[in-house]
Amino acid sequence: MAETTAGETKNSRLRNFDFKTMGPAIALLILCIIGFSLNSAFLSEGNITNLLTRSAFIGIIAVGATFVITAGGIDLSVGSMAAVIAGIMIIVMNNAVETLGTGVATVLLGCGCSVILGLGAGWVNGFLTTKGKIEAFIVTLGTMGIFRSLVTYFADGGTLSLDFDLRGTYRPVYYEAFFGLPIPVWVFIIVSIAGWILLNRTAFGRYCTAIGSNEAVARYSAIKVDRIKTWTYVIQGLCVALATIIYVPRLGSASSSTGVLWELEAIAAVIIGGTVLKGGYGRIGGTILGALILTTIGNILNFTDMISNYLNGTMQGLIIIVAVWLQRADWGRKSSKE
Amino acid sequence: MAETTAGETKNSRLRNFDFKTMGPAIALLILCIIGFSLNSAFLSEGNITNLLTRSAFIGIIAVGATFVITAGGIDLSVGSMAAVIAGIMIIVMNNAVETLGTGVATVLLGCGCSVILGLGAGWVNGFLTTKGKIEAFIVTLGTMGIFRSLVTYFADGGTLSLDFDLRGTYRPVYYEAFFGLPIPVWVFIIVSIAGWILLNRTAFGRYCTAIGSNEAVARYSAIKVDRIKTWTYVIQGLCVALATIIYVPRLGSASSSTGVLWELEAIAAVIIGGTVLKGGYGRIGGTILGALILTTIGNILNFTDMISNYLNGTMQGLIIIVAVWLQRADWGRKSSKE
Amino acid sequence: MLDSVQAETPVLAAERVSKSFGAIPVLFSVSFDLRAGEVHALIGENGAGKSTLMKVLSGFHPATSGTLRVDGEEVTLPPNGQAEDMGIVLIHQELNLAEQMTVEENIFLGREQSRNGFLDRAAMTEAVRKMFLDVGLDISPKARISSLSIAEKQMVEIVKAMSRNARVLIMDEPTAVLTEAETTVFFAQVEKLKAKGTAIMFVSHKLQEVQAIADRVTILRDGQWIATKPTGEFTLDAMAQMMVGRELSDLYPPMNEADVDAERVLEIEGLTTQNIRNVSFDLRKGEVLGFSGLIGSGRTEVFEAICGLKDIDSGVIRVHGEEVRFASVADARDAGICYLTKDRKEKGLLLEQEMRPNMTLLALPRFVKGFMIDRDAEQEALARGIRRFDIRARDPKVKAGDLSGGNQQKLLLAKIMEADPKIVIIDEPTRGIDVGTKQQIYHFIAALAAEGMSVVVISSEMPEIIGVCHRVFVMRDGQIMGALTGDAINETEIVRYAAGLKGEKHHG
Amino acid sequence: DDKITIGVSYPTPTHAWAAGMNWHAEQAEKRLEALYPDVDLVLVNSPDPGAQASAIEDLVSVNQIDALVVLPFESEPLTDPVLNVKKTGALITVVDRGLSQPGIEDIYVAGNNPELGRVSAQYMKTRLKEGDNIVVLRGIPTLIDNERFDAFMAEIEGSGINVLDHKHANWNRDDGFEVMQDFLSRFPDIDAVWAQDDDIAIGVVAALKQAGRDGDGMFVVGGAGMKETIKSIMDGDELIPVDVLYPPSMIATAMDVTVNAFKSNGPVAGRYILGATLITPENAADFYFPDSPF
Ligand SMILES: Nc1ncnc2c1ncn2[C@@H]1O[C@H](COP(=O)(O)OP(=O)(O)OP(=O)(O)O)[C@@H](O)[C@H]1O
Ligand SMILES: Nc1ncnc2c1ncn2[C@@H]1O[C@H](COP(=O)(O)OP(=O)(O)OP(=O)(O)O)[C@@H](O)[C@H]1O
Ligand SMILES: [Mg+2]
Ligand SMILES: [Mg+2]
Repeated sequence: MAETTAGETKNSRLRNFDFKTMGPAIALLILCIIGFSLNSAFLSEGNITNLLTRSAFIGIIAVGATFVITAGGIDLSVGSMAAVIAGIMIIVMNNAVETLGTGVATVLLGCGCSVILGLGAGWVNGFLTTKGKIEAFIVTLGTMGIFRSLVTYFADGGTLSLDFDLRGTYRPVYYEAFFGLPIPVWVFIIVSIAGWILLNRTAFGRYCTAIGSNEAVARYSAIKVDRIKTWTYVIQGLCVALATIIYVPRLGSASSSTGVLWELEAIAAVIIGGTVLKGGYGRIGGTILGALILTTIGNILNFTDMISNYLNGTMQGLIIIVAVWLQRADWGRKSSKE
Repeated sequence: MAETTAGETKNSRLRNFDFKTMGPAIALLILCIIGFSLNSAFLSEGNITNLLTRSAFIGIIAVGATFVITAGGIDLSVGSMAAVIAGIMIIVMNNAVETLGTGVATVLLGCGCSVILGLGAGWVNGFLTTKGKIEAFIVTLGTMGIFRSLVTYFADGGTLSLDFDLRGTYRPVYYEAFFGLPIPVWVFIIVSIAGWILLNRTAFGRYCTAIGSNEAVARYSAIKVDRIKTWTYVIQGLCVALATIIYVPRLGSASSSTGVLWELEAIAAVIIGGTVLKGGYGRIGGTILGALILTTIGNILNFTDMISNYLNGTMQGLIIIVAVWLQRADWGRKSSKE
Repeated sequence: MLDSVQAETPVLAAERVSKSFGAIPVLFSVSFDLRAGEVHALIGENGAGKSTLMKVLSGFHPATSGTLRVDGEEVTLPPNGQAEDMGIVLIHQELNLAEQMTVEENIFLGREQSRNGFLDRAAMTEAVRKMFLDVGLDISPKARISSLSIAEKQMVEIVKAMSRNARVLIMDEPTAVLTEAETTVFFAQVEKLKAKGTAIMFVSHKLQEVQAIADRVTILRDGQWIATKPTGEFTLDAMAQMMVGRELSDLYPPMNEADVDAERVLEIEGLTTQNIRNVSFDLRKGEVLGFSGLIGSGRTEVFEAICGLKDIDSGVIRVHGEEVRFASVADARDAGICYLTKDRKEKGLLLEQEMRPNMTLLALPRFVKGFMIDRDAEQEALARGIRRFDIRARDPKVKAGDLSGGNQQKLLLAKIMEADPKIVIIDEPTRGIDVGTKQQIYHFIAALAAEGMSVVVISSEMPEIIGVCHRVFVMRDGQIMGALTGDAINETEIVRYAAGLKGEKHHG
Repeated sequence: DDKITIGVSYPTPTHAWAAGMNWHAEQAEKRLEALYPDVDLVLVNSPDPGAQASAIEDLVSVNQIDALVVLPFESEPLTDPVLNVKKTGALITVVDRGLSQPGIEDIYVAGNNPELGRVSAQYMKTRLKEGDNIVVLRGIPTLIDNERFDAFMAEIEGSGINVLDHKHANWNRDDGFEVMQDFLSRFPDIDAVWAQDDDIAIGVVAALKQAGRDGDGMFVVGGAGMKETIKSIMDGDELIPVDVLYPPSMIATAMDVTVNAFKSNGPVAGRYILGATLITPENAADFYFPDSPF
């Protein structure tokens, strides 16, 4: 899947590279121009805020996915993981209302619970992949099914709703702004920065890249491959937990339809951002742009009734393909020979 | 994801290898024993026939997916492709009833139409991947959305149904048996044999393996990499078309929920069968067993009400993971160092 | 014979060919010609542009300027090995086989034999078996490439190239990973091809080989053509001197006597793994210890086991007298033991990354300041490594995979030394390294030992073992056959042990 | 043996209404099996039409059912599989979505989808005047959604009320929230929202509150009869003043009728169509089941 990087000359790669880095940004810009030309309300403060806040979920999850994919893995379970974490979090908080009341303590308990579950679920994925020697695709396809069915089970097929009074306490985490930006956006920004530093400026990030490039080389270079790979899944789990913490106060509920297809969206955001699906090259900045691009596409489609509702998926698909094509194609030079 | 095959010594690989080949067969056997112990009707002729017939859809699609994956690609669009082909096929046949009547001619027209659409859709996926230089994941995620929304559009959000009289003509293709086996099973068998020969006994199969194994090596061996890769998607499209041809008479309709998640099932069948997700090693025989395993899991879960319906997904996930773990784990030798 | 050849037009010729990668020139107006029935050797320092010239001559790289002629006619060669159809075959310097596929599949890749549209596997397997018989190679055609040793892989490459019945056979360092015995077999094949009129172009850093097999020699230096002459007109020294551009003193450094009473830094007793049995030896401070033996004799496995890369069935490892068992390379590194792999492409370097991350990967914890990687320190390390090992990259941001083969090897050495090991195990230290640099590396090894470091050299090059080691162990079939010291270290003795003519299981 | 085996097949619950249905089915199973020891009810649910067809095949080949109660995922694809069951001589009860071929089912129990749309539109007309604006949030693109939507639009037609736009919110709270957010950014003047479904309505209300546009007599009409919604109607909520019933208990009704077909002497075959009642503060108490999950 990384065919574009193979067998090219250095020069073209350098030139491409700039385009690759700028590509997602340009694609996002074009989308914004389209959105604005459809309806000037697209650039209204309210809509921009909505857009950013919505991107936060997928974006935070995608930051975690960047690590997993860079290290050569894949995690299909994130959407279901978010759903089950949200579900358990709600159950725990509802039960804690009796003892802890409807104050901040209960919410903190819920958040703590979410983080622990995220770390645990990530660890399970990592453990099965590395020590169980099972392909990441299979492991996470399996846990995807497991998590999804667990939340259905807990919710009895329906919806788990947060205690009404508790919702009042927790609500601000989604709805309040802080220095003009909603809290989810702040979380997104912090996670992005932390992710960027971790991937680009620490030994851990270097190790992820090395493992994704060539596992044997990594092993011979004193990298504890299994441990690092497990960590990438744990980080992914943590990101899912954080995303869930800001998701739950939004509607105060979780059901078996929570987070459906988030895994594909997250992976798509990562790949649109320029990270290579086979591992060895990751870009957090690109991932963030990728998440924004995906959210913007959905937003734009809600802003126009020119297109039949039924064709939303067609537009989405076309835009994703074109957005990636814009950055992958060799502009300004003859295409390299097959 | 292929970490188990990397960096092992010759000896251990050979030992593993046999287990890998036998693994899926053993997993299937164990499942059958479980099924039989739950309910002896599991091994009744009727049930076995149902099972085989059901496996045919996913199995045929998975044979195509084996080529795509072996050559280092991935196709997420197959489920949606099946839906849209089924939809268009039904529209074409319904319209042809006026001119061609409700006889075999119309059905053949529909089948021809299906094959052409399958080849065309596969070619589009292949073309965008190779000439467009866009990651297969993105291309097929995009076409997945496009195909899915097209069928919704054609069906106007509802269901496209085959002309009632025509259904009578077409019905036997799914329901009739031929030498004791239902026709879909025969198609499955033929596709499997053809796929096996193509992968293991022709130059084309070798080229797929070589490309998945190392694209640069393949290119340096004067293999027309782009062309072969495109062909794998075309084969995948053809397989989807064949699966659709035997699917339509079963339910006589297509809607936006046709074929949902078939892509994951097909890929899972391929991986369970021992094909390496990163390419370079493909096994048609394993794929077929993988498809049977997946269908059997669903069948067994319909056989017992010991487990809450909501937990079906949990059982499915667990069984898939355990089935693969059984074949991947290093039996009878100490695990090689991380 | 030479005279008759000279009259013909060359089968393949390059005239004033230049090549740049982007803005970086690599070849400057080089001319080269190759005639039927001759072996034309190309020699030059690492990074001189030999591989690049060969790729230009076989169509893998388009030339930036200049003309190529086939049989005197100007041509543009097709890309990606399609020049094979014109009878021009290249063996790449870097192994170019599909790892998961079998030997037979690789040899016939791209030109499978079919009958009625189906592969004629029996015929192909049989053909491979026959080719292997010809070259005395004992590999099953059904073996997967990933299960072969590097030398075996190289032999497969050679057989693959020869099987193509080429008019022009271009071989980039085919002998770098071969032992002398295999080289002899290989040269016999070359002679046969030559007699059939094949034109052969060949790169080697082993100048004796060049002298033995080549009819003419062309020397490149820094991408410039220096000279083309019949081999007879060169002495070994002259070749080396013209390559390097300076006088070369002794290849091997003077050996200072080992201190027999020095501390034993590493003691191995009864080490047994899957492929090795009951290996015992010790290593003293300041000693250079050689490990010799035939390919696949298990030398690599001994040290991979010690460093935690292979499972150990039984045995005792003592470092500085303390019993240890390293669970991972990181543990070994922290205890001051580093192993430099011979497989730089699969296990040594991240080919898609630049030099800097490669350089510091093994010793990365040393470059962490606070929480983050200290990029300035990394840059210094890179500068240090480039200086110390004379790594020549015209562009410091080049990907490791685009470095010349010898420079990759040097980068790998630099990477290992960054970890500052007390005991360093170097597997095939000079694989693909030019004579000038070889000399530097030997002196470097001697200097390390003199500073009190202990060095293990695993090598299939006998002169190297003899030239730099204080003591030599010879392995065969997973066991140590004998130990040699002082004057006993000579080719005859080593060969006798390696071939199993002498020695029994040696303990300690 | 003379045990009466009845298979009950319906889609896997993925939203609250279906969960309510599942709950009612399970309650009915317990109740009926306790009441009649010789009756065995086998409940299976399936995630898609193909799987449901498979599950029905399995009910025949494995459980050898005497009767089938089926809530088809979709009408068309399940017509043939159910017809096959019919051929084994089993009694067929179809719930909610009719099969595409008449005469297969012996008993038909259903809600009324067009009626739901129509009743909703009629209520809109009582509250709004000419020139007022509404937006519509639809369900998952399916026949049900089309029936409801088409009937709604037909009823609104000519009233002078503007339907600004309609988007699919997939009977899902999250989608309801996001689509409504975008409607609010896009249209400065919205007087009412038809959300069609109580889950969507919850998302819509959250979006309205976030944007601070929940005042000025703006209101939302959902549908189905979720207990929380009914409760708030009882409490006189201004934002969701009414609801339109689409009872998830219809499956239990169908099971009752089917068992009765074996147990009672009188004929029970026929069609049982449940109305789409408008729930208002006046009658809300009649539809409030606090123990149901829905
Ligand atoms: N694809 C490439 N992109 C950029 N630079 C390259 C590329 N290939 C080779 N080079 C550079 O060209 C120069 C010559 O390399 P080449 O491989 O021809 O040397 P060589 O003579 O074969 O050396 P060695 O003996 O070490 O194999 C080196 O500086 C190398 O880094
Ligand atoms: N008898 C054998 N059966 C299976 N694998 C073997 C056998 N002997 C060696 N090997 C494997 O082949 C590889 C080559 O062996 P090893 O590298 O230890 O030998 P070496 O003496 O270093 O030879 P080389 O000159 O090829 O480096 C190792 O990975 C080893 O595990
Ligand atoms: Mg070279
Ligand atoms: Mg029961």
